[in-house]
Amino acid sequence: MSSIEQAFVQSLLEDQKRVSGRRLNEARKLELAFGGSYGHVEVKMGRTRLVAQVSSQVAKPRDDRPFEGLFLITTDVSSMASPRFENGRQTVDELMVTRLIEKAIRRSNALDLESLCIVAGQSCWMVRADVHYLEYDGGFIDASCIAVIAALLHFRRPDTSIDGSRTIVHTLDERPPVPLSVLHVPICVSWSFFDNDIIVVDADEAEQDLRIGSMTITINKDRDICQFTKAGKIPLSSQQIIECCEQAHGRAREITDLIHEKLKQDFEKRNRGNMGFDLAENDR
Amino acid sequence: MSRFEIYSPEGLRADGRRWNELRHIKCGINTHSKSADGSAVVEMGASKVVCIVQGPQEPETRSRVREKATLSVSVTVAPFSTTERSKHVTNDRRLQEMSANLQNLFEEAVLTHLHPRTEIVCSLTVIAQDGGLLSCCINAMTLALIDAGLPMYEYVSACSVALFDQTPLLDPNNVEETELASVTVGIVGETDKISLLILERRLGLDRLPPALELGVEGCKVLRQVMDKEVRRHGAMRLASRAE
Amino acid sequence: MLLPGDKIVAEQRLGPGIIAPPLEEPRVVLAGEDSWSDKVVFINTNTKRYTPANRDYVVGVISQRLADVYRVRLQEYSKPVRLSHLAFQGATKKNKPNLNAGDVVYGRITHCDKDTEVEMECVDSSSGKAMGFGQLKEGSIISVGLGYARKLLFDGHPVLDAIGAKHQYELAIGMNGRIWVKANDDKTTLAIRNWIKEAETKGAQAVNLVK
Amino acid sequence: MPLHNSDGSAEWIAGHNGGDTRIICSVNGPIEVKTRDELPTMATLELVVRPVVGLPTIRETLLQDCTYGCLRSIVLRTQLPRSLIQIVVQVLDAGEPVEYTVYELVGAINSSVLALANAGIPLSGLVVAVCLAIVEGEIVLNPGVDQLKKSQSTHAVAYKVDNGPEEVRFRLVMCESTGLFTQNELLQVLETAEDAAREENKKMRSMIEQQVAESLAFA
Amino acid sequence: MSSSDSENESDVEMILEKAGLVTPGEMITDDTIWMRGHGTYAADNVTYSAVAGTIERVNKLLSVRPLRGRYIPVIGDHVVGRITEVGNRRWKVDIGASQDAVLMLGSVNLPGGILRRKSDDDELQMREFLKEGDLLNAEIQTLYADGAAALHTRSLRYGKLRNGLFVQVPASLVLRLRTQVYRLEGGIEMILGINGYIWIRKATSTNANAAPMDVSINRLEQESNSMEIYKDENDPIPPSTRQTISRYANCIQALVYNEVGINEARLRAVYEASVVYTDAGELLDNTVKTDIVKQAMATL
Amino acid sequence: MEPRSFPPDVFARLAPEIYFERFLEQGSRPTGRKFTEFRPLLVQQGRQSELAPSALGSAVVRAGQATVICGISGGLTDFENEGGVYANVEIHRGGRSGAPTAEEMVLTRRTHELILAAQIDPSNFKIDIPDSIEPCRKELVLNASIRVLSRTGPCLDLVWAALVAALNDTRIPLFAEDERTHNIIPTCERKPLVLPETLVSSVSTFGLLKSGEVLADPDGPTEEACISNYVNVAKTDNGLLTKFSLLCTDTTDGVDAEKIGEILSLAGRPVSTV
Repeated sequence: MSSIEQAFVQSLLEDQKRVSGRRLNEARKLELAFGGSYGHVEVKMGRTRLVAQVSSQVAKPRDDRPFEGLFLITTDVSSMASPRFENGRQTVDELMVTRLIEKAIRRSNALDLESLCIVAGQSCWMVRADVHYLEYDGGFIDASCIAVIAALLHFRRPDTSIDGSRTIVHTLDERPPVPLSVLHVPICVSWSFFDNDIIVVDADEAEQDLRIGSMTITINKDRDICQFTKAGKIPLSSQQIIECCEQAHGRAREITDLIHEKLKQDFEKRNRGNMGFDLAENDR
Repeated sequence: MSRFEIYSPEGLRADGRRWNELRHIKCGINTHSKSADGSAVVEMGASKVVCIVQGPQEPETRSRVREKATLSVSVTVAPFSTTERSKHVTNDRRLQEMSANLQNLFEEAVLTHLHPRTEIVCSLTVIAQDGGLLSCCINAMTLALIDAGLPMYEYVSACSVALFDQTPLLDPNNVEETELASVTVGIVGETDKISLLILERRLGLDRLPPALELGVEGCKVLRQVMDKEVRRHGAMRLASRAE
Repeated sequence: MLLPGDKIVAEQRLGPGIIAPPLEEPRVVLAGEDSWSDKVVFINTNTKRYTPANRDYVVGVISQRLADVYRVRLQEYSKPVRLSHLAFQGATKKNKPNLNAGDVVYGRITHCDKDTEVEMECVDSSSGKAMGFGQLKEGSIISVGLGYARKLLFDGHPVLDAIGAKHQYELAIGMNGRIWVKANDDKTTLAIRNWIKEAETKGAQAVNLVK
Repeated sequence: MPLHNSDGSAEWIAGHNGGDTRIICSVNGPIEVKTRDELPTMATLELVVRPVVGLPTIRETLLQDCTYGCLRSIVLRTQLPRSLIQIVVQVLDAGEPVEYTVYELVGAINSSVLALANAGIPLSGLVVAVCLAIVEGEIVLNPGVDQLKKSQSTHAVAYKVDNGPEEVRFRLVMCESTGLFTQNELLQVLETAEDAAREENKKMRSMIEQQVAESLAFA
Repeated sequence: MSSSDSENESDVEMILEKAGLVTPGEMITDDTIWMRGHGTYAADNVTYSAVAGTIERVNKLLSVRPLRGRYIPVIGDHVVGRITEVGNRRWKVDIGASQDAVLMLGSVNLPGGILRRKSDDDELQMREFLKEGDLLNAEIQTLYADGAAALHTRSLRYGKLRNGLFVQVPASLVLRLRTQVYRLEGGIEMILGINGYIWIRKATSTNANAAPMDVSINRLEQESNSMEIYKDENDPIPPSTRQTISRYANCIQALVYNEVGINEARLRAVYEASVVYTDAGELLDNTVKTDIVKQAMATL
Repeated sequence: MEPRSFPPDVFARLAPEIYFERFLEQGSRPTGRKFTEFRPLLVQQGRQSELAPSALGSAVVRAGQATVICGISGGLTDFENEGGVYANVEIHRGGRSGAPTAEEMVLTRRTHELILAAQIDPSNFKIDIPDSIEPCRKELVLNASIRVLSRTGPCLDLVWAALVAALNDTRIPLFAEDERTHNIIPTCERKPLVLPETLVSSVSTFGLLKSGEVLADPDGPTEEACISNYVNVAKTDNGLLTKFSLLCTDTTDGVDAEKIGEILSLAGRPVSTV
């Protein structure tokens, strides 16, 4: 990034403007689209674009936790998102994305692991969420969190039944698939700090290269903060921190509603499909 | 451990402290004078962290030569640091994240522009873990950097606060930290403004403000304790030099 | 429209996009519009990754300052190009230009062949005058397709004239798809930036975007 | 041009009943290469295939190997010495059971050829791949998922296409046939495959032409 | 709260007041006549201390010297250093400062007299003169903008060191004196680098950089043009001299252990006090260290 | 500058193409074989030579300078229909162990696909305990560890030949239930694997020159340096094909049906068990 580009972005920020035309505390518009198979979602925030795919398979539970299923999230960024990412190694920023998603979703028990147990100690469901990054324009933490939680809500696993000591996994046609029990919907919102005490929400690639520090708040609709990460750079008063949490809560409510609405639309489309006969198309 | 035992109605915690009492703090400065430019050991209750600072020195790899001093932090945890001997070293991703957070926090406090093209290597070793690990690391690093004579704007002090329903509990030990959600607060200098805030478990938004206030107060007290320790150590050295 | 692998029969000189391997007829190697002139035939494309060619005007960012040469990066992640300290107007052994990593320069590719490092200069070596080359201060840089940049540089574009009518601004167009823009204040620079970028996809009616 | 950050990109969708295969491919290049991968006389070609579920395994390594073989026949690597061409093939929807890889292979080849053309990498021609299966003795082009499951054998066949707009020349480049089939069944498959490749080539040609026209919209 | 008993609290404060100890972030002064030196920073023209150390006011310059810290190079300092890297036409020398010092090929005495022109093959044979790991003593010629030092050895007092033992002490404990090279009894010579790097060696007149008192000029002239000054072999050293060298080394460690500044007088006094312990090894015991330093300080 | 001359093996490394052309002009190959001649394939099964006594089955295969050894060991899995043969190919690189190379992974995957194509009867891997009440859910897993001891060229054919020989040599134990601990233990009776006749008897590799010439069983550094077009054919005893993988990147006039027919007729190679 050239020094004049840095100066350009910084001077725009200093009089409350951004290259993308957004206000300082305005996040990018979220576009969400569910794919063909269950648990497939594509998230677009401005130029940032990624796909999350949730899948499940039967596996053996951990010895020290026989009553819980397994839940795995992989967030490897390939050089498709941008040549700055190497296919093999993980840079520090990618590590922070992985760690924050881990804390936001896995550590905050968004997915109830006990509901994944089939036969305690013998067999359980292993749910894995794979995030594939197609385009990088900053904001990977926020977009990944939304993508994984939306994919978990959209996913349906095959139903199982026990007969004697055998567990039968029914195919999707034999028995209607079972949704996962998602206990709450954590949403990440990231702030970026710049020189002269400038704070910006949802930075894009140029802003993320120029920023000196960042802060990420994960909160769900019922005002529970799932994780809070602010390490250094601009000090904030308690008042400012609470304000940011309120702002994050607003954004979380807005995104959670959008996800549920899109889920409803997708659910209707799916059911109208396999109802076997054409509903009277009442085009209101 | 039923919740009753953690905080009794009379306001007493499991280890007998009140809600706003820090654990006993023991700071050792210049503990490894031979092997490091600056060294410090901080014990907060049963949590103990040793910090060794080398630098400012010639950077190891060419890539770290910049207009400002490069701060490289690494945290290692001794396998005997927790009660149950951890078979595998705690996943290094959590430690890498902690090192990144420490580096961000101290880049703000250390006058790195005074030593261009050098590197400051801080290696923290966790000897014992009994809650408040990150705050113990921060305090140890502050003392070690001061001992190394590195120019800093201010002390960086940190402490953690757990939340038992509405009442915040200052400087939780391991038991309180596993049962309750706890937040780590880091302050640079004597302001009320928070530089570092790390929360890793679910906590209601409305229960955060009291925790922040108590955290800020705790940090201020800790700053005094550290300052007194630095002065006491300084006085002792000057006294021996003066003879 | 021609695609890679297509045959082409031409007496003219073969420009970019067409290769004549020994003992074989000329082949098209890029997907684009074949454009014929009396002297040369070439395939016109608007791709993004720039490979240096001789006497191209380029806007580059200095990535490294060595003892006697700068390393200039024409595009992110591309191989850097050599720019000698003396390749500036009036530069002598004693008073050299004082540029650092991150500064932007406008210059011309002087020496470029497949097997050695590409060289560029910020002075017209024949006349010794700067001809607009040298360091570009302030302003901002946008990335556009190479075909679009070529058109802006050689044939101009209605959107440039439209902007010129309303605002006073400076422009440096690089064949490597980098365009440097500078107006009196940042707000206008930002607006001009967006108009030029929009014009690449909007075609003719981009002009009425300009306010 | 679905991806903005890459120098060239393409999305390939094969709609066949029972779910479609969606593959997106990005090409970055020619960019700076790390000294240890640098080749003195030609460009280093780095190809990665990433599955939609889980981390790349040896299943994807075989896909990479076959796709790399096809691309080696068209990419003029000597035109860009000491540089790197980085191709990432990301499967968005496999559209086939996990034990079959035929659609992902065909998709990987077609999407990377489109992406290379889009990126302006010099090519000596195009490669067109088609997917066939023998179901109950008959040859089926673009078999559906249940046809795949019932098939005796599956075939992924790729042809190099060059020699320009009129008399286009098709040369067999790759054939990966698995299952149980007789010799003349194989020969018949190759025949059908060539006609299918002609159709597919027309489709790919129009896709590229339309994309180039869009990119030259400023003219 | 940390329970440091209260009665020694007051005398701690008393020492602090006298010594003027400040800690980071502490306000020193807010009138702007003072110029700010090392260890201080300013925020809207109030001067704060950036390190824990003692305030020093030298006419208009106000600075804070940290209790411990790396050596800060000053022009003219006589330092001992170790070669860390051989670059093009220069050596990198570790002198215990925050950055390695630079020793240019041009500022080094080469065999064949002081005035010889530097030729290309000198550049090729740099490792013949000084290579990684070699110890040398030199003088700080200039300081670069970022604080790194440039050394020179263009005098017969400086050059490659041999026939002795290297001891490293914190730079703050080495007092700044008129000369840094002493001849001590028992045929021993010591170079006390200001940067805390000390070289104790057998005193012989043939040392190119011996103390100048007893060496005639023409001998120096003839001496310096042979490769003599860069040879790597030690001269034979009798066991008794080795014993004395290690005794001196232990005396230095004793002073360091008691945090006592090192100068010629104190060193001689501690050496005399240590003679009562027949074996130099006994000096390693901490109580012995404190004892001999106490006795030595009593005699001064 | 008078012309320099090199001993043949140095010349072969310096300019493999020219060295190779000299042989082709005389219609022979550096290894002395004719164009369509395979290296003789010697197979030695573990049973006679006590090659690997503790393995359930083992075999050594030699062709020219190349040697491949395969050992089969058993294991149990408690998931349904996961029993079967799983192969892993390693190429001996002078003792340097490290992450598997791309060639090893491709060989492993191709071998795995050949095993699936062979459709070995899954009942081999079911475990029936003589007098137990409910059917045993565990299944038998055969891990085939294939190690290419010396590699002189493409070696999928040798790897497959070694695996087939080892499978023929395998004797799997019958199982019984231990009353006290109730787990399944192998008894000492053994029974051979029931292998289908569709089990492929041979994989043959062909090289295709730019000029279109077909070379059977390419081997040796020179041929590997010059040949970039390969065809692998897996043919069963009764003439059916289970695998046909072709890669022709630079042939002047392409590969037509007639050329493929010629290759298919050549496929299938005699195996002489020692």
